[in-house]
Formats: sequence, structure tokens, C-alpha cells
Amino acid sequence: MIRIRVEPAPIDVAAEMALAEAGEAGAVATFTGLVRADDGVETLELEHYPGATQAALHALAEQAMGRWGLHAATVVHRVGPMRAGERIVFVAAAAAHRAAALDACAYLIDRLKTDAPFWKREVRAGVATWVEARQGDEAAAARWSI
Amino acid sequence: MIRIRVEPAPIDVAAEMALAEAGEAGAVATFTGLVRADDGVETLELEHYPGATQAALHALAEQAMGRWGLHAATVVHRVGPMRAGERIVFVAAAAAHRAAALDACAYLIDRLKTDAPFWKREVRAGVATWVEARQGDEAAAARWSI
Amino acid sequence: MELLYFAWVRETVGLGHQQVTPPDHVATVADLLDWLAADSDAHRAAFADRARLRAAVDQQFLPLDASVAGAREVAIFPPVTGG
Amino acid sequence: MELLYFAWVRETVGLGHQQVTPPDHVATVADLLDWLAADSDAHRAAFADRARLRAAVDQQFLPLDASVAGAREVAIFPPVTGG
Repeated sequence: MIRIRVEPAPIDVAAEMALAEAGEAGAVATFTGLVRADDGVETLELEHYPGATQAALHALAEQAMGRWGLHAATVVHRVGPMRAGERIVFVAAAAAHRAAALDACAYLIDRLKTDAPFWKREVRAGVATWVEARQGDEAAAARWSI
Repeated sequence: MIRIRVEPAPIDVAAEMALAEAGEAGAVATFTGLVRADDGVETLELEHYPGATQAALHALAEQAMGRWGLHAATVVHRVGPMRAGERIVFVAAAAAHRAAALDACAYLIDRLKTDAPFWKREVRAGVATWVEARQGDEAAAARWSI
Repeated sequence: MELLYFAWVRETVGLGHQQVTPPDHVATVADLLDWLAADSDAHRAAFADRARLRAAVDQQFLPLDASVAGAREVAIFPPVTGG
Repeated sequence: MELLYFAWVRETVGLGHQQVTPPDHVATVADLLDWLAADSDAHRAAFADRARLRAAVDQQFLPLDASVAGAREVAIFPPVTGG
């Protein structure tokens, strides 16, 4: 089962875990990205490309389902304003065994970073700055090329 | 923060996630192992070596904390009888960035499989069988040797 | 043709979207950026550094030399930073 | 010396733990298994296939040729299957 959500509401990890586990999988790997408080960010704002975002995330989940024979793939991405410590993104991969779940989870978040049309703006001391893309993200995504 | 729990109570993923996230990490990776229902197992029983189990898991968590500079490492393992679909184990690694969290999470579950004194007994149609160790587990643990 | 702008491109252009009818010599995304920049300081500023721009044509992510022939929707934005 | 047995080793021996005082010639875990097997069918059955056994001496996981000199607690069990 593929589950994609892009919405301003806080991410409910317990509910998402229960859905990912529902497919009788033996192994569920997850990744959660959070707004870090340690570098002075007060507010993070997430902008996205409606329609294209959901399509990109769905395509990513389908690729992971096929490549690792998953029972379930979940991608939940928050949009709009959020505060330090809040969850930005949650991905989950459910499989029969752990290697598939762990690899698929890493794939989902690595590829999301380069393939999904989201943009972050950080507000520090009242000043907003658009986050620059990281070189390392391209390399992390490229290691999954077949 | 290291958090180790070995107990017969069901694993509360939401509570464990909240604790792992509390260290102001930017990234939390988790792995959950579940009793698979698809191969006819009615009940799974987990036996362990009290005292030695906690020490082995604590040593594992300390190694992960040091190697990846984690904010938090969590290992929760259920013991006693459990039913199909229930969680057996939950591990979490919290770090500043995703690569450290993902790698440390895989390390924790791979090494737990070979280093922690737990034994599984499956009951199918009323017949109990001790689970045999998997060859692949040794290989998965060995890839983390420095 | 509907144009969409995101993140600092949207802020610099001063618009989130606009409807345009480019002339026939506009064949690629890069041509489209040149044509838009010719008449507007805001567009020229937003499109000045092409290395910082990415594009989607009808929601397909493509390089700036991709064709816009027959496109209904072209989006211009910085490299993505989600997750 | 306290001996602990787990999983099918415990079931085959028929005991979870036992207190023993091995003679001086028992130097290693393997010697200990030989000595225990000599007087008991249940121990002999449990320890028949050494390749299927693992050990811990004072809660340190060690090979069967490890010394038991001065050990307070020796555990015998199959390869672990947790997680």
C-alpha cells in the first residue's frame, strides 16, 4: 500500500506507523526529519508545487515498492510554517525482512531530497532566508542509480 | 541519551519516538521488527539472558553513539509470549543529519541480531519450534566491522 | 501558457504565476527566460544566474534546454530543498 | 560455579541453572561440557553437537575454548535469534 500525504497538519507518527505495519510485514524502517533548534531557527516554512509534489512522491514510492518488494511505502511531508523540534517529513518502508525495509527507507528520503519540489525558508531573529540545496544530497541520491 | 528496555509489555512506538526526538536532533531513523503472520505463526516466545541482555544492548548503543555522534540511541526488545502482528523490537538513532541516523539504525539492528542473547520459539498449530540462527545475520553484522 | 514560480524565484519575479503567449522563436525553457527577461527588470533579476534555476514542463522536471512546444504549464524554481 | 542454560539447551538439559564445582582438569568451556556430559544422558544429548553451542563466561561471549578458571557464571546456549 502506498500512502502519500502533503499537508500543513503536524505528522502523527503513531498513526502512520500503525498503517505501515498493517500489511503483515516483518520489518518497518522509518526516517523522520525535524526542524533543528540548535542553529537558531525559530520558524521553518515549507513551500511546494501542488500536484507535481504528490505525483513526484507517488512515483518515488512506486519505484521503492517495485525495487524492494515492499508491503507498504509511506511518505508524509508537512508544508507551511513549523517550529523548532517539529517533524518536517516522515517516510516508512515495510517489508518481509529488514534489509529491504532499511534500504528502501534510505532510498525514499535520499531521493525525496533531490526529486520532490519542496523549498525551505528559515526564519532566524525575524530574518527569512531560503535554504540552499546541499551538494551532498545529489551524491546521496545518485548512489541509488541502477 | 541511551535508552534500553527489555520487558514483556507491548512496545509504545509513539512514546519511544518522542524520547528519541527530545535531544533536538534533525534526523531520527527507526527499525521495528514484527511477528509475521504470513507463515502460520500463532505465538512467538522470546527468551533472554537477564542482565547480560541489558549489558549487551547498552554496549551496542554506546558503540553507535560514539561511531556516529548520535544525540540518542534507543533499543527496546520485548520478551515473553507475543502474537502475530505485534512488535518484537524497536531501535532508533537520532543524529544531526540523516546519513548518521540511517547508518546507526541499521548498525543497531544488524548487530543486535548476532550480539544480544535472545532466543525465539515459534508456535504453529500448537507445536513449538526454536528458531534457527540465519547465516545472513552473521554477514550483515560483519559488514560493520572497522 | 501558464508560468509558475516558486521560492525566491517567485519572490524576485513578484508573481506566483502568470499567463503568457510566447512568440514562435521561443523554443526552449531558456528561450522563454530570455524573452521574459527582455521586458521586465524583475524577471531579468530572477533569471540572471541560470545555474541556480530548475524547470518543469507540464510537471516533468527537465533541463533548461528542454522544449516548451505545446506546453500548457512551465514552472521555474531553485534547486529543491525538501525533506 | 553457576551454570545457566537457555533455549533448547535448557529444555534438553532439563534445568535452567545449576551449581557445580568442576575438578581441576576442567580448564575450558569445552572441558566443562565434556565433564558434565560424562555423568548425565540429558547433558550429553544437549552438548552432542558443539557447532550448535555458544557460551558466555561471566557474561562475556567467548568461544568454547575459552578458559573457565575463576569463573562464577558460565552460560551455554544456541546461536542467538533475537530482533
